[in-house]
Amino acid sequence: MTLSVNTLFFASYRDLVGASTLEVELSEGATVGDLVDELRRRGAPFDALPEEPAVAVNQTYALLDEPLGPGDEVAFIPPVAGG
Amino acid sequence: MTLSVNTLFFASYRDLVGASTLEVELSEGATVGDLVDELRRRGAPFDALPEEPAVAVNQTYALLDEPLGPGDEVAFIPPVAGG
Amino acid sequence: MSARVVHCAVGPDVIDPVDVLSRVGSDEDGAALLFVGVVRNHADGRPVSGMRYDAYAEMARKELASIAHEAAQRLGTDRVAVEHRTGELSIGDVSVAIAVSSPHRAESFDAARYVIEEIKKRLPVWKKEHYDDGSDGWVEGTVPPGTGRRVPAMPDAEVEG
Amino acid sequence: MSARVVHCAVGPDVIDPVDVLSRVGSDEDGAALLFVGVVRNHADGRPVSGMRYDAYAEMARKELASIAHEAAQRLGTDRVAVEHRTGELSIGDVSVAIAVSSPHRAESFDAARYVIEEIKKRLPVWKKEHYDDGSDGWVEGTVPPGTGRRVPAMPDAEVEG
Repeated sequence: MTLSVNTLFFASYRDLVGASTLEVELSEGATVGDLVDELRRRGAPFDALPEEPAVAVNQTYALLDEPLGPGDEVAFIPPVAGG
Repeated sequence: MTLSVNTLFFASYRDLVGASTLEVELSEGATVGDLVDELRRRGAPFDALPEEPAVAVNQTYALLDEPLGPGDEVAFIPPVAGG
Repeated sequence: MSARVVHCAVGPDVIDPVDVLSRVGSDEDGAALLFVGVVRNHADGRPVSGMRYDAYAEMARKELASIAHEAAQRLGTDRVAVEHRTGELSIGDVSVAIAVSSPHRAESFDAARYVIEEIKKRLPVWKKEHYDDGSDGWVEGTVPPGTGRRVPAMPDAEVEG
Repeated sequence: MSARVVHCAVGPDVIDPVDVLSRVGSDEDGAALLFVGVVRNHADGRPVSGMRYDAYAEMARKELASIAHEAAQRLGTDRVAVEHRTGELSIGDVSVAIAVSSPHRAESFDAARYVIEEIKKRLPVWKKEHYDDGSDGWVEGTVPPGTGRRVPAMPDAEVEG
């Protein structure tokens, strides 16, 4: 069994990855941290993402051990600079 | 020898004294404190003025031992409440 | 930095806060702050229908200029504009407007706060509240520092004999 | 007190700070404060010609609403209005406007400051500076709290065994 999540990249992470969205298949029970590890294992350019990035799941900041569900929206959030 | 100063009363002090200005004759070498003492000696309503009021001499806050000169403008300043 | 400020006034004219704000700002400034003091409909829980502001006008102008100059030193720019109104004011009328701008926000917050706190401490202005029951009373105020004593305060707690 | 706020927006529309200020205020309020963030012509000593603000728009709207609600709790009133702009901005353009009002001034200063500080810490917005030499670069930002770690922080320094 797998689950599919919709991954978003913003600002410098979008520049790095070269895409703003990416659909990723994960094993059932995967956490945000597993998603990060999966992407980094794919090599360049994903291995340049930080090991412990800030992330939001369904538009709320989340820790990396948060479990994911099918269709979750996971955003990689570079250090923010509003105002 | 005497000197004459122009004394101003504002807000609650004006209500108390019943006048906004008063010319006062003082001995040469008199200080602001001497002016306060002289007024308070005159009895009602002046004896209701505080013994150590806030004062401004020529529009600058002053201590009570500041010496006065002829024609000085001495304002009795009730507790302020701007803003 | 400059001790000039862009604008400073005390008097009976109606205050337009937007005009006061428009006097500050520069291409170098990333932050602008406007503080507006307004006559409110209550004081210490008592309904208020209006307020009269009296001032020692000539001295208040000088003192407000001093406060603004001190704020400019803290701000690091000359972009300080402040107006204080006198006379009879109604609920919602603006009694004071303070605008500042600076490259970074911390200095603007600090300087605007400084101006209003010093106004409350030092500006020779008094207000009489008009209560809903038709009575009125002077607002209890603050004794300005540096006056009202017979001798200057000792600069040090202990003096060698 | 109410957790509602009067106005909150993130988007590409031009911000009118006077309109934002006009959304707060009440007969009960003696203080109103307006903070305006503006694109300035320099960053870390380097001349800047403009700025692009990117946002995770849907999340930024929710997060700004949370910040405004938290500020309202501190303020003790629902009179909080805030707008954050996105897109390409020129020098002098307003990037953010925050207005608050309250019976007394301390709460207004505290709440306005809270909103801008939390925006800088948490709002998913990024800015790219355009330099005078034609190059550009992302502004170094702040890692939001409560994310980016594998395990939650311990609530207490010591845990009994």
